Amino acid sequence: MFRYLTIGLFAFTIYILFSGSITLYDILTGLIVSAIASVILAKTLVKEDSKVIDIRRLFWLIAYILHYMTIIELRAHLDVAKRIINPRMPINPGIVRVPYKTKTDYATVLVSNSITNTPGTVVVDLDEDKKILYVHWINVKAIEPDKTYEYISKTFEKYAKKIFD
Amino acid sequence: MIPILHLSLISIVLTLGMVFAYLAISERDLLKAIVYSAGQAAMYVIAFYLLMAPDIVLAYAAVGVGVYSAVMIIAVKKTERYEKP
Amino acid sequence: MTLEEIARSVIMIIMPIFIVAFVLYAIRAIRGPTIPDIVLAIDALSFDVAAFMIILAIYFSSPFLIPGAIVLAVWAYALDIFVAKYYEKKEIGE
Amino acid sequence: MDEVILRFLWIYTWFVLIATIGLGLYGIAVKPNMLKKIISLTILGDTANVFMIYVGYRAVYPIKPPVLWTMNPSKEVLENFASQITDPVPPALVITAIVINMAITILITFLAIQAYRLYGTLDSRKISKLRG
Amino acid sequence: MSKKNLVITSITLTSIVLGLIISLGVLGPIPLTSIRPLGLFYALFMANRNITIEVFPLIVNPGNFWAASTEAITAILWDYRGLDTLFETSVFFFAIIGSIALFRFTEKEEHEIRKKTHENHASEGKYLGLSLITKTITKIILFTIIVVSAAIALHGQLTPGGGFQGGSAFAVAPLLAIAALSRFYLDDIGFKKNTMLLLRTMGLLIIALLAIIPVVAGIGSWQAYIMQNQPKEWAIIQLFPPKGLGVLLGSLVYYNIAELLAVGAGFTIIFILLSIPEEFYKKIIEKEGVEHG
Amino acid sequence: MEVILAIAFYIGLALVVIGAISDLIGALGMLRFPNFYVRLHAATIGAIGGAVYPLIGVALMSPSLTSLGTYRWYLMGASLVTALFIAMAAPTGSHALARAAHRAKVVEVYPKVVDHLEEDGK
Amino acid sequence: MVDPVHHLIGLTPPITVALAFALPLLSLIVKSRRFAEVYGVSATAIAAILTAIAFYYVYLVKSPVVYTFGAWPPPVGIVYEVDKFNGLLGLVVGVVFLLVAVYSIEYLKHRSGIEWYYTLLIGMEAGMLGVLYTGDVFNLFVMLEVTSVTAYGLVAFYRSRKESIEAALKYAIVGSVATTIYFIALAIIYGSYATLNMAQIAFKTMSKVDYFFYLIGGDRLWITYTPMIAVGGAAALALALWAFSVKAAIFPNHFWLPDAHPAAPSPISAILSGLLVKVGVYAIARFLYTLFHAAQPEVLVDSALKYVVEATLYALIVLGALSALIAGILMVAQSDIKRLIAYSTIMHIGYIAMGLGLATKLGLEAAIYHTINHAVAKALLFLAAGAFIHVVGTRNIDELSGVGRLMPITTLTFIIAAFSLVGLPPFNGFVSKYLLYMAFIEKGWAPLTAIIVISSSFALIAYVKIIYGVWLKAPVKELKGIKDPSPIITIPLLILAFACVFLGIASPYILDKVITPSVVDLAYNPLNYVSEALKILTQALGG
Repeated sequence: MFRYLTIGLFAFTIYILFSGSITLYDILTGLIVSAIASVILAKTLVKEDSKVIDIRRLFWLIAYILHYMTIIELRAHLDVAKRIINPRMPINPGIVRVPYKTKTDYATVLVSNSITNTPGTVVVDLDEDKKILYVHWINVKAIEPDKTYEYISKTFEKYAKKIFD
Repeated sequence: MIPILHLSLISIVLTLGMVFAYLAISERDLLKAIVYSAGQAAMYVIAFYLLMAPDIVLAYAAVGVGVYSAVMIIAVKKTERYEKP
Repeated sequence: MTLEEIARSVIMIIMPIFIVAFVLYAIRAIRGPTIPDIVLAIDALSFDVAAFMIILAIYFSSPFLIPGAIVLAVWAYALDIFVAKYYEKKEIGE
Repeated sequence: MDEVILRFLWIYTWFVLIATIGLGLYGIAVKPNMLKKIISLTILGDTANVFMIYVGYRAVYPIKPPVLWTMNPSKEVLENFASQITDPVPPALVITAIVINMAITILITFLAIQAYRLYGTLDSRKISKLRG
Repeated sequence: MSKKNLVITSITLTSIVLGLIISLGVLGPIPLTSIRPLGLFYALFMANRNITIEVFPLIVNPGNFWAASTEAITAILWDYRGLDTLFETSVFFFAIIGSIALFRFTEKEEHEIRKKTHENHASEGKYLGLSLITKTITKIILFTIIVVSAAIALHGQLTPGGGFQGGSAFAVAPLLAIAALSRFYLDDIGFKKNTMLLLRTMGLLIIALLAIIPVVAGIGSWQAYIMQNQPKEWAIIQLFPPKGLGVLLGSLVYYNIAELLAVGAGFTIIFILLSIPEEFYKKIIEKEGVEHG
Repeated sequence: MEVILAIAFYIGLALVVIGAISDLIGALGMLRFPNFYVRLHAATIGAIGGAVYPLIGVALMSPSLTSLGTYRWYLMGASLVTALFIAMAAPTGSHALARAAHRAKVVEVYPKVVDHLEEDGK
Repeated sequence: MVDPVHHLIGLTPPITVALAFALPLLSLIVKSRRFAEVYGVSATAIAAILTAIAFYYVYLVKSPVVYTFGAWPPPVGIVYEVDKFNGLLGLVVGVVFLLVAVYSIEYLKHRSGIEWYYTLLIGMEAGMLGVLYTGDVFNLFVMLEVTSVTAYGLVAFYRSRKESIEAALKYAIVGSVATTIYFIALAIIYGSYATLNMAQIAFKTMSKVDYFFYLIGGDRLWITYTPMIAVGGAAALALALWAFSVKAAIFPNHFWLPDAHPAAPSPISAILSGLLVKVGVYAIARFLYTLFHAAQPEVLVDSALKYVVEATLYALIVLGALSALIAGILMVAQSDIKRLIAYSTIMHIGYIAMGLGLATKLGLEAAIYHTINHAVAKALLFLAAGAFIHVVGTRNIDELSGVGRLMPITTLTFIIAAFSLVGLPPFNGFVSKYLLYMAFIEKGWAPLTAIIVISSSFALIAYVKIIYGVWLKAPVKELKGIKDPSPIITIPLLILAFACVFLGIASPYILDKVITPSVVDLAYNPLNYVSEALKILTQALGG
């Protein structure tokens, strides 16, 4: 039951954000639309009801977004930008294995999308059974699974476990 | 000054659209032709935007970039990919 | 100078940068050589056009120009998925 | 000087549009593959749409889409509005044309798929030979 | 080869001549700075009731030309030139019906194909589709785009957008679901072909009814016209409140909702038809070819 | 309150400028890099630096643009939703394309130091 | 207080299309074949009644009738403007569709997908009536697309037959190119005339001041005449007529027709040949004669436009003559009965184009009367040929040998239709061909009459070959159990045959009371057409 409410609330937020005004009309139509959307889709979006009520996860999500958008992204952008502007800077790309330890789908997706969103690393494929991400790395510093984990995905996984697992 | 900037932007975008259209028509690989025509549609979307028609942007972005390419890609998948000379 | 005028003059300055970037993306899309390259270029182009649309809406001080951005972005994403599907699977419906 | 550049750009854009229309016609007339004909058809239709919108454009500044930003406009607002907007009729016609072109393109694509099922080819020369 | 050259030359020549005529003769060598009076008329009178401005001095009662909208294009599409839009959606409708007629199959055949393939591919929320990342993100995007398209359509009379724009933005949902998940996902959330056909015809019937209902309401006095939105001095029936819930309403809202329903469902039908595997059709056509010769 | 809005405005403006520059760098990278897989990184710069950052910047700027009336909230909301959307869609699109290209072997992975994906036989 | 009949006229196409919308919904609920058939027949019957009312009203009460949609006066909104010309053609459309809907019940009884068939059929009728009734050039484009898209769907109805899919594909591509060209013409029209209303364009081509825009106010630039407008009008006229000539299948744009028309089911062939090409003819006539005043070029305000219009008229005569001759020659060589009839359509469209190109009163009378006669006779011919095909199961003329005596009613109606099309008295085709003859002599172009005689004699040869084979030759196939089909097929045939005879015998009366007034409304009374629209606008503005 909670999943319907949460998804409906999420839909309502997006609706109001996208309309950009709060008149009676927006609220009424928004309620109807979000009710329909949550009835259709909530059962495929959320599996466990208990997780969605946990407020702490939301705080972790906000903290993660702030940390990620300001520090991690900026550093990675600068690195790749240097490689683009400076022709002598070497690129030695390759596809490496990176293990992951998250359990739920959403956590895995958060980790891998964060990796892709960081310039310099792109997830090419993932193996759900062996729990390995195959990452195309613009500057391969190491090829051992432990070290790649250290370099690429450690921070993301720390947050992902707190948010979704 | 400002109308000139605006018009030159429009003409750049339309010229690029024409180049994409030429490539789409002359290309023998149909999948590539479809992708080029999606590029042409993207250019036209910018042109519609600069010509101050937001409604058209909404409708055309969906139809030109998306629906046409999707339907055509499915059609290529169901039929054959290379045009014979 | 009000905040709005500042915004408009800054956008006026950076507008050529965006345009040059578009032309470069378009050149990559025209040159190819493989289909994933073209799709990637069109994809990046569309996302940037979406951002550029919203920035220009400030410049023209006309908020009605923006809703096209998300539609363009979502369809560019759909184009990616479709080309990927074409390469991966035998039937589109699978 | 400004006037000359403006005039050049205006005429140049018309020529680009007409040339793209010509390209579309060429593709339909000459290319044998059915899907290629359909792609050319979409290019033709889209360029016709840009053509129509370009008819409604006016070179003034500031220029805005024909959407009012208030529900109870005063006289001043309306006069201001009248001096800034583009013509709303061509966009309305073009939306209609986009829907129609899309509907017909989809129907033609379905027909092409069905033709491939029956003939095993999309080449119009071969199709007219095999019709028998 | 000579035929090809002939075609190329003739098209080039036609283009050049046309370009000259149009750019120099018809639309003028310089860009316009004035606006055509018809467009200005639409833009000015859609939203105001009481004010005449100097460009239209002869109009006695501007309230007569009110469309209860602040967006000129939606006002033209569904009120000033509503008949065009009614038939434009019917073009799309007939294209879909033509496609269904072309790809038609009986219910027994449909049942067969569903039973045979559904068991192999989808079980307990696991769809074959693309990778895990794509599937998960696509589910979220699906949900976002449904809400966004509804917002676009429902604010059609206030901001750019409207029924068709919303519906075509919605169309990405079934398309992404088919591509990234599989067509069984659509089945599972209840987007079946016949349901969608039902929704499609319902939407169109609502549009047609909204068009015809003023005349029916005006039987006897005959003071109302087809597709009438707001009352005029010479056509006094009022069915649609012009303002309410804090925004402008008019009949445009209802048209937009119906059109959203119709267009979204129509696109879904097309993509469902296209996603059915090819072997299935081959079998049907072979059978039919034997029967009818 | 006004001070906060002004600060947000300038941060937003800075983000927009950063966006323009990253856009140019991304486009240059798209042109300069030798191979599809390497270009993916340039496209990431174009999508995140060139689209998501300026969109957030616009969202921060818009409350100060008082001449837009109530529609400035429309601007803000739409740009936020679009930013969120691109932040989700861009990496997924890149990933899907890369995976498909690798599986169908349309693009050779070149230059490469190591290719574990090929070694694992996918 | 508006006359309620106006509302009925305005309702005709919308209500027809609404009936088409409802059919798929109802057939999902009532899963019965009989229901779809009854529904299709009753929907076309409703449309036929409505068109009959419109015809009665414009001939006996008031013409033209202007119906304003959404109560918006002419240049602001879309109007239907029904005068005697399109009221007459509307009646023909309504009647032929009703007969075809009845005929289809029996003809398609072994086919699946009948509900889609009837949906498309009703939609096509709505589109055709819309093309005829509308008074707005852009609405004309939309309605043309409605008819086209339904026609493509119906041509491909036999989806497992190779030739019908190929024909539909070709037809669809050619047709959509034509409509796109028309759309470009519309862009030029809007760019130069700044309006889409037919009455206003008709006014602007003959007056230096635009009274419509004067009434609603506006920029002086658009009220007064400039030479630019004339060039725009000429370019738009040329493009639009090219597009319509594809729809009407005038040489050299006729190449899609011989494939598309035979490939459809026979009742659809009857509609395509009898009515759909006439829609193109109607649009050509409307553009040339009402919008650009080709019958009285002296009223045109610009002399450049006058030259273009006159050149267009000559081009119509030349192209019409060529299509008549070429189609006549090709007719003789056909062995497929339906293909032969399709070539005959091109020939008759050539006659009509020649009549339109004359721009005299007699020529126009001949063209319009021939339009109606050809619609009735060609529909009858296709339906009768369809009856042969339905019973015998082949389209080859040689294999049809000898069935004539076993199917007397069908053969009789076939002979009536054929003789009418060839132009033998006392049938209707004779009258209109004679009128065309007289029109040429009156204009002083007697040598051109040879074209009519020559092509008609080719047609006579072709038809006599069929009739001889069907009636007298020894059968090549086993003819057991072949007899006239059930009355569902023969009654429409008999009604159409009676119409052929009636239109021939009563021709003096019909010409006097029906055709001549419609010609006057079409070409010689432009002020009437315009002033009716202006009256509505003045009322609406409260002046």
